[in-house]
Amino acid sequence: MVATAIAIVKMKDLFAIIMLLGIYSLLSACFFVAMDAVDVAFTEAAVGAGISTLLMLVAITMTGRVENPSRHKPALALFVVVVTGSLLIYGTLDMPYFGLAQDPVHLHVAPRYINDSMQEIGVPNIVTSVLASYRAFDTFGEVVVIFTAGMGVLALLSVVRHPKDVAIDNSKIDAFNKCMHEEHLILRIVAKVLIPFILLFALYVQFHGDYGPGGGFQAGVIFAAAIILYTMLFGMNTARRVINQSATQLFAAVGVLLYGSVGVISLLEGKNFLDYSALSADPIAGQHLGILLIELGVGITVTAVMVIIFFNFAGRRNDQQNKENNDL
Amino acid sequence: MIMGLYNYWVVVVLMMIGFYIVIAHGNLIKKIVGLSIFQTSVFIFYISMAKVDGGTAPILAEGITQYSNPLPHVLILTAIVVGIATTALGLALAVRIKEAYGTIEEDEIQEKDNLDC
Amino acid sequence: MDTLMDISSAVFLLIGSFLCVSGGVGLLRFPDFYTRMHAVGVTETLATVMILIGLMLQNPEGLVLLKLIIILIMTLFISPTASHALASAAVHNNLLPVLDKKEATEKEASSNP
Amino acid sequence: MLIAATLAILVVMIMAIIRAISGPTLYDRILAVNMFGTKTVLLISLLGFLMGRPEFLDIAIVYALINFISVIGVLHYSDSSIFKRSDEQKK
Repeated sequence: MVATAIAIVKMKDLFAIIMLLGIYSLLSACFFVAMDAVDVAFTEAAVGAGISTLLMLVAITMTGRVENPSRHKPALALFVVVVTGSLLIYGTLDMPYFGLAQDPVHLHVAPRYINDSMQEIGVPNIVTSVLASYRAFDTFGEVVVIFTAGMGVLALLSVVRHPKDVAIDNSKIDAFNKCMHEEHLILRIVAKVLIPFILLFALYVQFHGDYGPGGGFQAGVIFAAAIILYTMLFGMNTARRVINQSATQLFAAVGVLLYGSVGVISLLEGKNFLDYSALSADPIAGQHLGILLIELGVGITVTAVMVIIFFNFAGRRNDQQNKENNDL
Repeated sequence: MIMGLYNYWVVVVLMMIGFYIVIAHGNLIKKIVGLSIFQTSVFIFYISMAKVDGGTAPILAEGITQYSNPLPHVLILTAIVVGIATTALGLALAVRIKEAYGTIEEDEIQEKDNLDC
Repeated sequence: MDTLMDISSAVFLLIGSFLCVSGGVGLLRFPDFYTRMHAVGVTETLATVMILIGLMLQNPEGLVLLKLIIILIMTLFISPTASHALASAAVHNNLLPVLDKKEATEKEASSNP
Repeated sequence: MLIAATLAILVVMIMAIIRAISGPTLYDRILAVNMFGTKTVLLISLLGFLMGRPEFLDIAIVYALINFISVIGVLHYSDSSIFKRSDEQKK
């Protein structure tokens, strides 16, 4: 891993850097599995290897791929880095050893989660129960952050579309589709087989999150990845016809609101915000229902935001290309 | 005695590499890559703290008594997704800067700014 | 019966790992992109199948077996498709294979100036 | 035997990294990444068996899918205008 990271420092070609970043993320995911963090590996798999690589690629196709030789003095930077690093290493000398069960980290709240969550929540996957129930307020915050980031990208990159352009586009799209069709024939057919499967699998991850690794975040990313695959192979405009953009934006908001409204309902029932035992007469059934609902909310938001981000990047890029073609 | 701490050292090395990229390189996209390396090193730090020797993944099953700590997993899981969202925001900014200035190198942007003033 | 299963699974795993390593060596040692792709594309698919079959024999029951079969089918779908896409993209962008060492050096000599 | 297979895969992964770092053309790097992804799928399923919790094959499935998507995506975006444009500039 360190070798890959150093190689990233040395390279000038941004494309190679992004490929290496993909490998780096795969490596770190392997590490997560070896460290028992299956849920985290799941997320890293879907996010790091797939979506972030793609986004970076789209970005460099717009910004150019060669880095200029640096005009800074790297010696100073290196000095700062070495000093900070050695201070940090000095700091680690007091840290508890790796893997001991008596570390302070493991003594505080974790035993309660591990021992009691089965009785209190009734969900075998402790990560899910902590995520969605004990620390639901945190997660709500994270979802709002994701939503805000999506809106930020929308504000920065969204393209104003005139109805005129769309009318002209339609004839172009068909011609474009024809020539694309012969080019990517095999890919398209395989993708047609795979995409429904990916969507199905995302749903499985979404609703199986209580029992195995998985949950709203991962499912959302996988779902979005399927849509992105479709967009890449069948063209931006075809995808726009299938997936309405304003509907996606609506869905992003609906997810957050679903999450929030679950909290408000439990408030109205006389319990704390996001205390799911209010949702049903039986507290454990209530917890189940609550977790299911908020995971659904998370899933919807993440999917919608990822799709929004990708569409805006890709749409921006298409527009740039069209402009250049017109200039030529 | 020293071997017990190697995981922290890996984290520190990775973190410093990311830090170096961020401060020593002028290209904005490369800076974002550096940030994401930095971010990953923090993830690894948390996850390696959560590991318990002889423990397995925190999904309850029969016959297993020792689990790794689930709390850091939760924090990192959400952090990864938030991380990608913020990275996307950064990339969007870089794209807009490219459109406005025609370059994403820090020095050139500064030169252009100085010219404008 | 159990020992038979164990032995056959071990054999499959060994063949799989051998193929993996040979693919890796091919990736490192072959002279140009297309031969490298040949090494990786061919051995990788077979190696994956072998290792997955080996794992199936380790635990032939229920959901685990089903998931392994799903992975197997998907690998059989995905990895040839990816190889195909990669190769066609390379051809599309005029990446030429190195046919002969002499020729390669001549080509480099002619393309450099 | 599982351990032997895991070690073999780790060795191959290191080889793929070397190729990805040194790879002369872009496609070599993509090939290395693709291979690395497939090996990750295998490694994760092997690790699941090694740790005695084979339920974690879900992750391997996700990897297989995401690997495909990312290879397609990389090819899609590497194909397009950027390289042609840089060629034109050279001319």
